[in-house]
Amino acid sequence: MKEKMSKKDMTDKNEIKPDRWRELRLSLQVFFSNKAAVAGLVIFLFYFFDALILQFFPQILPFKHPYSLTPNYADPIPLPPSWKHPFGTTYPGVDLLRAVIKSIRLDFWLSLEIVIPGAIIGLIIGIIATYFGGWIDEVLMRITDIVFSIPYLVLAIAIGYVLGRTLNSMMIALILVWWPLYARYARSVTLETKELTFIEAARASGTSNFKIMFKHILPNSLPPVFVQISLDLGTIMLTISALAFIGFLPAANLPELGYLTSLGYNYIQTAPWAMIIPGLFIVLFALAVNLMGDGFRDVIDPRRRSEL
Amino acid sequence: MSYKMETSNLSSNLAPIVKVENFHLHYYTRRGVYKALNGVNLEIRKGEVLGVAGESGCGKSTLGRSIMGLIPRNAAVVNGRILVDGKDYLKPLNDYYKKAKKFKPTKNADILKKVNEEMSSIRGQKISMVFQEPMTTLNPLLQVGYQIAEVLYYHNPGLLASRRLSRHRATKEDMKNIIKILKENGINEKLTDYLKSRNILGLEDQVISIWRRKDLHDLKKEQIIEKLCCEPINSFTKKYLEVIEKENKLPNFSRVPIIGRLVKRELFKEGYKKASEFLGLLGIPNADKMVYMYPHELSGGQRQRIVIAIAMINNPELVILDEPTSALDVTIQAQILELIKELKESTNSSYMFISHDLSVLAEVSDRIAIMYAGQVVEVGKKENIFDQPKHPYTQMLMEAIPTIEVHELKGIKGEVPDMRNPPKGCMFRDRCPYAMPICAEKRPDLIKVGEDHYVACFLYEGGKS
Amino acid sequence: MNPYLVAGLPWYKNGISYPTHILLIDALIHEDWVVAGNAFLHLIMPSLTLALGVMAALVRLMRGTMLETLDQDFVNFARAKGVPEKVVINLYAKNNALLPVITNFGYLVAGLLGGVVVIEDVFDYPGIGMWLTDAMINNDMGGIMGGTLLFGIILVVTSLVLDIIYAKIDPRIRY
Amino acid sequence: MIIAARQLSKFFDVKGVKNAKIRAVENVNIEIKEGEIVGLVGESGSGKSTLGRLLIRLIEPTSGEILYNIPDDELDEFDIALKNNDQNAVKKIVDKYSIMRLHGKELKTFRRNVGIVFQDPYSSLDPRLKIEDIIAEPIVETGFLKGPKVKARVLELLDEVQLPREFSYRFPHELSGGQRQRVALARGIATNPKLVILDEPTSALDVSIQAEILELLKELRKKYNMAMLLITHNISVVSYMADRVFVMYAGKIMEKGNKNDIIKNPEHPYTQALISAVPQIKRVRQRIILKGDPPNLINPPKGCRFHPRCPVALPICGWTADEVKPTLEYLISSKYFTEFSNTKVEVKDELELTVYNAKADKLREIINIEKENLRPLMSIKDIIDENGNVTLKLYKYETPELIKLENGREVECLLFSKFKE
Repeated sequence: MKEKMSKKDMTDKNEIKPDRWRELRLSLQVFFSNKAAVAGLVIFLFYFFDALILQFFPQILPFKHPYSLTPNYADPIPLPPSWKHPFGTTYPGVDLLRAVIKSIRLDFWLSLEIVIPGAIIGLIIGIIATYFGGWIDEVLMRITDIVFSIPYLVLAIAIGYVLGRTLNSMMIALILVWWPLYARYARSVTLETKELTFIEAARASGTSNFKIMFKHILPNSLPPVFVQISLDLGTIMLTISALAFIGFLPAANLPELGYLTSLGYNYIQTAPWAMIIPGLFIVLFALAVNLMGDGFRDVIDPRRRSEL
Repeated sequence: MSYKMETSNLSSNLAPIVKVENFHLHYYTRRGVYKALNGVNLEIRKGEVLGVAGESGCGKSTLGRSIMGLIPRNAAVVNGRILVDGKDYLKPLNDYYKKAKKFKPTKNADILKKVNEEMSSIRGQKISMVFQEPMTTLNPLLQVGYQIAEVLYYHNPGLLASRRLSRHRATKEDMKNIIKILKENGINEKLTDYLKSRNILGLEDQVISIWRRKDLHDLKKEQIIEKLCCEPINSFTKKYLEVIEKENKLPNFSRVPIIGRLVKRELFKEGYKKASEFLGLLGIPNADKMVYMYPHELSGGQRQRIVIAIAMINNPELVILDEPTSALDVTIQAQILELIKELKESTNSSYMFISHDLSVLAEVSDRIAIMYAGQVVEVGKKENIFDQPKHPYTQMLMEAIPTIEVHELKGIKGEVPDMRNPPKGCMFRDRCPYAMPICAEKRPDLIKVGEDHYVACFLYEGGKS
Repeated sequence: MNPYLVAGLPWYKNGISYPTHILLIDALIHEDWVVAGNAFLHLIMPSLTLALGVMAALVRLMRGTMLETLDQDFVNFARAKGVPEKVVINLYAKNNALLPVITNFGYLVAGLLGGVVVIEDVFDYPGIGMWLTDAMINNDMGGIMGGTLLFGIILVVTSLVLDIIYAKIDPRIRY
Repeated sequence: MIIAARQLSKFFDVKGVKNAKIRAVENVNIEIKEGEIVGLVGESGSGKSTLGRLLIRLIEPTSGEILYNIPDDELDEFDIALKNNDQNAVKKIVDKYSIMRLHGKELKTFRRNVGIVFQDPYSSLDPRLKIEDIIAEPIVETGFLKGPKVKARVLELLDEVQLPREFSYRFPHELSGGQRQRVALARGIATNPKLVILDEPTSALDVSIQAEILELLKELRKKYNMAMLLITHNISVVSYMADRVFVMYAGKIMEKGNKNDIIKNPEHPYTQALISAVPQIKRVRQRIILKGDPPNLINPPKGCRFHPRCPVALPICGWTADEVKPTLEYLISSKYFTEFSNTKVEVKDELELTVYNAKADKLREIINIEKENLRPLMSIKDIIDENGNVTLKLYKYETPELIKLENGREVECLLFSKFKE
């Protein structure tokens, strides 16, 4: 009898699999039914592979200096798009196509490096604040509010000033201004989770606070935070570019989209492409991750999931 | 002989207000088509309380909302019709479903919009609805009085205008006469006739509501009634109120920005007055203060009374009560049930009372319909249903209800069928102890098994009763 | 105010007469209509650029909350009352959907002020943003601190105003 | 007694309002014997869920003691010590049995001996965990079992609650409401607890499923002889399940006793109204309809908390001048409108009112007539004429205490203390 039972268990185990796949299939179906989100995903993947190749396998592409711009002082004035330069050139004779391909690397990784630590710090603080509540919540959230209420670009400038104008300081500055957003977001998400009775059930089972936070609350708060991350990548790239544009970049010739725009800025009347093309790539990325994030949000939203 | 007379009498009295014929409604979702209603046959007669019982997911709420036309955009009207006063408002949706090769909710939503527009003239006027959760059915940002007055403003502005104008037209002499009539005859036709002859019919409900109040001395009532007359009114206001009174609808000039606002303010002021009178009639203390409160300042029971007031203020022919007491405590539930019983006595409206709790239905209903898996499986007079339940589901349901008098409880084994993929034949087959081969083949229709008692079950096929 | 830009103005030469440091207002005070008109014209493009960005964010936010509100019981109940669809949307859904938008509006303003820094640089508009950029490039500690403080104050005032508006719309909030 | 609480109170802070407390549970005594099912009945907001959570220390009480596994004679000793205010004796027993002083390992042992099942089977199971992990949580966390034994126990429990074993690999969202509640039940009894708190275990379920869950609960009780505290608003469920019943209203225990006594012969006016309010298919009892709503617990009524709604309230039940004033005003403007002119009522202090421009003997006459219908008027003790104005003095109110009646019945009502005297 018992053997039979276990055998039955085995077969049932196999039978359950399709059920699990059904959930995943449904998620994919929801995502792919949003055509804009799919377009966003495609563009995002293009940026991702560009960044991946340049970071780890630069030899694939025929670039002599993958990590810096190659100026051509013989012909510094921007040239319009042609067969030789499909995107045209920008100020000191830099070929825009190559420059853009190189620049995406820095912007992409920098965005990730900022958003992920920011999200982790914010999540931890948000979860701790909500779970314990009381004065811990008060103190943590007031600090968050203070940091949050100063315009992030301005704060980044101020912090950058203190730490010096290097790439690392820019990164730290942006992480410091970005975590409050996640702390607030994580708080609003965990507040909902905390009200659910399975948290109380876990406490009644003698589970420690630490374990409740990371076994129950965190996994249930992650999906919306993940969506927020995907939405934020674009904003961060915009911010980095804005900082580079106003001259926050540590070294000249560093391939960066905002810096490229600022190079073309002086020629806006005579050579508009020099500014428009790098600008377009910034906007395109922001747009793509936004569309993609919307798709993800549809996936995790139970209301939209069950409706059509 | 006498029996026959009775029935003929009854049938003329019990003409249906709403008739649901073989109604099918399916929700189109990503996980497949959810077949919420699968051929509902039901009628609601004049002046009765029809209780609709069933477990969650049996489609009882969907049925109520379908009658109101309040269905989401992914709901397809697959078959059948709902006649409200002889008119099928959902017909365009059904036509679309029949015509379309593939059901598209966006297209459905466009048609639904038109249906909504058409129905908004009868909603709140001929049929109205009370929702389950009193905490969320009122708009938290608007005063209670506003939310009541709104129904009058959109459906019955003539009444509001005539109330205001009557107070202007009435003379002191009139008021003295009115009091005399009231003192001699109480509230009856004589009063109406007098008011009609003096063209101040708008005073009727004001006078009556004051006269009916129990918390005032007659002398005080007289004083208040006397004060109703001779209200000054400026000529401009008078003009547009007269237009509204005559047409009993919002005139076109009410869309002009500033004038519209003036009209609205005047009518709403009157609406608040009517609202507080009506709440007083429903037995709510401090009604004149309550109309200026916001929903969050009221308790659940009070809110549910307000919702009922909104549903009842236009004296609708049918009120659909969708689980009006299940979110409330027992003692408050008893109050609300008592209120509904009183309303049933004092108005000639019909009620459709939806509840999962049979014992609540036993308190208020005249007839009861039992629903299971999107179908009506048994319908009949309350006494018949409780004394001789015919359908196996009804019988088992009765045994599953715990009562204060302890009896053995028997749960119904098994689960409700998956409505995305319902079985062929009788839906209750899998849980039914009397299942027969025929049950797997086709769905039973409603069969008459007694006077005004119908069951959808093959056990009673073949003239057994 | 950027001294290089306004050095040529006759009233600037007096040395004392730039009370607010905002070109448009100063010019108006001195009744120098030409400069004032010019200053106004130069405000249009930068403000439009800033506004567009905020508008997009607002529309997005509003759409989300609106969808949520339209799902709620009281909206359905308003329909069941027979209130015209237009009123249901305007009076019932919109006001309730506005509440979360107002709470988030403060953060949008924060983003807006951040945007000022870049926009002024791009449009060469002599304002606080440009002043702040200059201060950063010239390593001017006082300038950065002052600018940050000023932005902070603007935000505090905005959030106060928003709180008041919120309390005005929502009867449940009473301070 | 498996668990006994003495003078247990829990006040919640009100957010944003200083010094305002919601007095959710106040001065409650409750005890549960080994192996009995105790029903705790009350309306929403009566503090019954809070009491349940307090008993297993999910929330900390504001004051009071909860004694675990205390022998009956020592509980009696404790009661006597409390009465005599004998601090030493109190401390001795508290140190020995109180769950308030448990820490670390002792607390885990206590947690092993109590379980809880929540109302809503949708939110009480973590959607990200498999059923086996959900059921295993209390087993692992309290150190009840370790290693491979855990898995075996989970399967055993699934059998126990009549679910197929293969459900252990599923996620909660793949289950129906009734199945989920069975899983929650399995988790509640996973560590063989001596006491299980059932917080409205069936009110989110359909009747047909409710009956099955109740049957299952009865079976489990028979098999393991565990004590159960059944918290519910549904008296029918209590009547079906419980051995003893506690009736709670506005944070206080109103009546307790054996189920049959309470259901058949309720003594407290609130219990009577509550039982009569239950909708019935065939009405046997006369229905008593209470007026008004349950009180606001931030500022509960004085004296007996039920007195404003009580149909048989006494003069000393807790009436204050603020409650008498509207009644007087109502009389003045309605029935006796002609007798008063220019009359105004003013509250002097908690127990005193002044009626301006009125005659004392007239007022006395009216109050005597109306007393029976308008309960607040009962509380008027003296009517003193002061040249044209009348001063009304009220009886001093008393706060009722639980009074022992025959066979374990206890009622918190002044009607009974009066008779006792």
